[in-house]
Amino acid sequence: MSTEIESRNLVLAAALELRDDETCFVGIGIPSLAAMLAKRTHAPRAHLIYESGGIGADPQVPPLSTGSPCIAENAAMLGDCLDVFGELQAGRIDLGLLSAAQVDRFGNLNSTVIGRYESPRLRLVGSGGAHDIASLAKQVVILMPHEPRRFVPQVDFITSPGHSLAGNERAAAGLRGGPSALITGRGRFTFARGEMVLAEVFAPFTVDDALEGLSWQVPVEDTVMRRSDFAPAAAAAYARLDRLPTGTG
Amino acid sequence: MSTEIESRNLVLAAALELRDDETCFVGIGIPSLAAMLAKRTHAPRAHLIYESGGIGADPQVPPLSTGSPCIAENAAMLGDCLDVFGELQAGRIDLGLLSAAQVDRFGNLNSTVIGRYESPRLRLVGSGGAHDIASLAKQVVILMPHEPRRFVPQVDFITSPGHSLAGNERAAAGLRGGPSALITGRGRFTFARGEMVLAEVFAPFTVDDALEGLSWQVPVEDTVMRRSDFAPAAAAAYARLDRLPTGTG
Amino acid sequence: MAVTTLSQAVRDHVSEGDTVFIGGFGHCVPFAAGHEIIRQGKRNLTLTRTGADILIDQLIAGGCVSRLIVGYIGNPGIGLAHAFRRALEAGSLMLEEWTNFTLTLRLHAGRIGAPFLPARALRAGDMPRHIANLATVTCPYTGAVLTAVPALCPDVALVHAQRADEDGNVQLWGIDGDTREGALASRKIIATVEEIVPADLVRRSPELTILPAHRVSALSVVPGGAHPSYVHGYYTRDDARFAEYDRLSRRQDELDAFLAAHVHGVADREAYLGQFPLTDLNWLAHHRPGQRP
Amino acid sequence: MAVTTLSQAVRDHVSEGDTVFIGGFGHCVPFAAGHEIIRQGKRNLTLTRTGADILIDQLIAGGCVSRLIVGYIGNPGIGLAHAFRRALEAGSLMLEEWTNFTLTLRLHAGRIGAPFLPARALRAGDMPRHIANLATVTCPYTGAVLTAVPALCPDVALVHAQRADEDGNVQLWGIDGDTREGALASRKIIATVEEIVPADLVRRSPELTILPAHRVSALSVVPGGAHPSYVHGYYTRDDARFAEYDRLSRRQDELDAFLAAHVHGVADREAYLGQFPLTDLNWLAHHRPGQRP
Repeated sequence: MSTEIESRNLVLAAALELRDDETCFVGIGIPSLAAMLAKRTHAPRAHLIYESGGIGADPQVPPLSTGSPCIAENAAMLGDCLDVFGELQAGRIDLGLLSAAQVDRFGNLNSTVIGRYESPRLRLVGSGGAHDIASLAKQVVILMPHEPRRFVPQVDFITSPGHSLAGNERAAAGLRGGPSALITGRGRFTFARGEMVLAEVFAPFTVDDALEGLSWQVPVEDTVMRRSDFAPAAAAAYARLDRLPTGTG
Repeated sequence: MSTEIESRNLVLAAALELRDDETCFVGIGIPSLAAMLAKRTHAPRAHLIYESGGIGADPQVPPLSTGSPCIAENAAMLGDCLDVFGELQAGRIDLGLLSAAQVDRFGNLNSTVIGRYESPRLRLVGSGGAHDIASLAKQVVILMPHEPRRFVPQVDFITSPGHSLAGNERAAAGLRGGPSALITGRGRFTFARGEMVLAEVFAPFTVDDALEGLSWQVPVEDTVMRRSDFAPAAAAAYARLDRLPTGTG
Repeated sequence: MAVTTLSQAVRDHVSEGDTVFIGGFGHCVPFAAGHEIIRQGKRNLTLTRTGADILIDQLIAGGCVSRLIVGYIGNPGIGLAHAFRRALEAGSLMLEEWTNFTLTLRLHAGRIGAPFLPARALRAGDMPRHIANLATVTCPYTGAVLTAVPALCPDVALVHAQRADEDGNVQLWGIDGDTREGALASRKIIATVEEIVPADLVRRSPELTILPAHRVSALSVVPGGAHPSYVHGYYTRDDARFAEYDRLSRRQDELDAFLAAHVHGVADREAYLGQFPLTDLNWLAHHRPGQRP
Repeated sequence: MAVTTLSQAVRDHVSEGDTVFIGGFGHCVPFAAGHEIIRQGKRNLTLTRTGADILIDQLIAGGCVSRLIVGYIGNPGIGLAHAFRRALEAGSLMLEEWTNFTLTLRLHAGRIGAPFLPARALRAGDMPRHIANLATVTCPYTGAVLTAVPALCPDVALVHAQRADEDGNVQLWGIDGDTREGALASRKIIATVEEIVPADLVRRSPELTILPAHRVSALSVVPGGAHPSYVHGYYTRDDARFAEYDRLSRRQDELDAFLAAHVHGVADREAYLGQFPLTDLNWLAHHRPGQRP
């Protein structure tokens, strides 16, 4: 289980991945919280896009569904799935924020099945737009609570393709950037060489905490940055966000 | 030059080609007049579709452009070009009404060029949606004033494909029905065997009138029907239509 | 197009073995029409939509479904679709799984009459391997290899929307998702609406019309027809029911009891609403029924 | 996105040799932006849209155009485009000619990031033979042979619309035609609008937004910017000007005089409107500026 401090770190650190004026394809849950926080702090003109067709969305409560009233109520534009996935395919989405049930060292994500596809131990929800975002956004950031069972050497099923050992496989298949970072409540990992590497830890967590329980030997940058805290304004905005009812508004 | 009686016959006869509840892709000029007349008489629930995206249109004056105010003002739905051409490609348009500068015995239409394409004697407006309608509507009706120079053994340029000698060429290219009739102010021709055949004349015109000046030997049905007049209600509706200002409303 | 009861519309236009597109992307989910299908015991249906939520789970629990073509199925923001999960794990349900983008393109192809459309997705990972006979196509101009996404033309679509005129022109505003694409790709459309309004009101805001009359096979007036999802401007989402469904659907017997009480146990939506009164109608004035131009 | 003058927007975003999409399908034709291009003497442009009308004829007469990619060019309902016709007959203009459907698909492909789209048109007649390197593609599922329509991504689009907010979200209602497809297929968009309205007004009717702020490169407020075409809810079509243009454009010297007086001879649209005052604002109340929700 993720502690309260870890939840806070995860959302605050994830928000920093959005830059102002950029377009971000946002999912439900932690991705929405991070995007809402970014808009309330350093990226007020970030363009939030939901797969339901909400463009320039500005939800006032964390939505339960990409089709929730709070996505529609305050959007700058309401298109449809084809509009927003069309923008994605055309290469006009700067950032995708994704979560999943499992992630592996290459940033491959599984949201389809635990166990074998043909004989599932636990059948999950499937791709939704995750595969599309992982394939076609200019850049993807993965948001995961630090729960070691989610971090596996090899995912049971690659729903959303990450990197692979042969570095040009994505490009050969016509895919764009892929995962640039993975954020937990304890630290930030990068994929500079196509593989997950610990680059930063969030106080009070140490390098050992950030790697605790992970089932493979995760590489660590020579110099791991240590973030002592987030900007006070961002922390305050997070506190306000955290008191909002989760729901559809 | 077409006389007043010919103009009236052409519009009244063309209107009869629309059936109630059917979908009709309508162009500007005589096609719009015919469609407006049909909606005011025997086909009040005909669904008029304009290439600008007007669906279930019900113009109150004859429009000058498919994008005119009177197309938008009273439409049941405003989509866009892709919506209406998509319906056309999907085979959901029952009837297309077309005019052109030239027509030949197979119902091929030319709205592109008089003379050679590379060295035009007179350059015309081009296809617009005419080629698409001629290819993809379930059925096409051609509306032409009786002006002999427009009727040629072979059009200078096939903008909108009609039939051809080899009867299955259209189907082999994936095209739908093609021209079923051609209407002038003097008579109605059919294409039952892929070639223009005179089937009906409109009083006071005779078979000879209907064929007058045509530059090839147009076949004539064994029994040519003779329409002595149109329904009084339709004639009255035409008279009202004829007094409307032509314009965009 | 005929204005009729929902019961008649489903009887006339949904046949066993049909492929049924379920409209509503979170918004305007056609729960009333789906429940009527369960009540009438239609069997062996293939259901399709991109993001499938608990209505489709209920249709599975109701024994109506033999096959799904979806991009996602769950209880959004809450968890899994438990009847789906049990049926799949038991092997009693066939699943054809796409992504939300590629399934949108399949419907788009059907709508615009293209037999396939090219896509840059489904080019890597494990998903393409699990779609039978998935083909690629090479762009003749760029040489790029793309996924060829085949057209999908459902037999019938269920759509719930704010309003229609008596001719059958249906207007929907707020979130659309894949509703319009999926409905217009379908051969027939059963539309339910909150209300019928005069034709001149529709013709004053034709931009809001998503289904033209000539594409609608049957139209029924079913207020509250989207509960527990919502209708923009009419009533909001009943989040608590989705959370409750997560709990009750974990056990087959509790889910059976839910269907017995709230689907089989009611004659129609009016009786259903007696059990789940719509309390939240506190929308802004501009979104009130009839106030929309 | 920058709110700026139209003169600055054209200076910043239209370069010699660009491919320029001209928005407006009869409705909201961006005459003010087109005239500014003529005034600034931009050369060697490729212009594109499906149904091209007299604004494109004027840009040809103004010496700006070396190439057209269109489905139609004329003076709708009236006759031919005379400057176009003369230029083509003189061999001083390159023409790439599609149908309105297939050109719409080219823009649609560009908008949704597909390198090509399959079409059932351009399969017979003389048109396909006159499009250089036109390829076919075979559907891998049905075996059908289709025309492969290549994506078209113009460098910059000119769009006129009713209104925008200060962020640059542009709203258009009434006839769209290929305006949204063409603009969103383009790398940059120059938008002119009748008025800027508060963001909360836009966000209360997000269904009317056709261009989101992040796609708009420059936004200018240019009332009357579509005359002699029209802006639904603001002013109606000035049919007489189209008829007059048919007459005056038949002779090059008269057309030159027209451009000298009404394009080169005015500094901006305000000065132009001094010559052609908009008199017809008699629209229904629900279509008045600002009354649209």
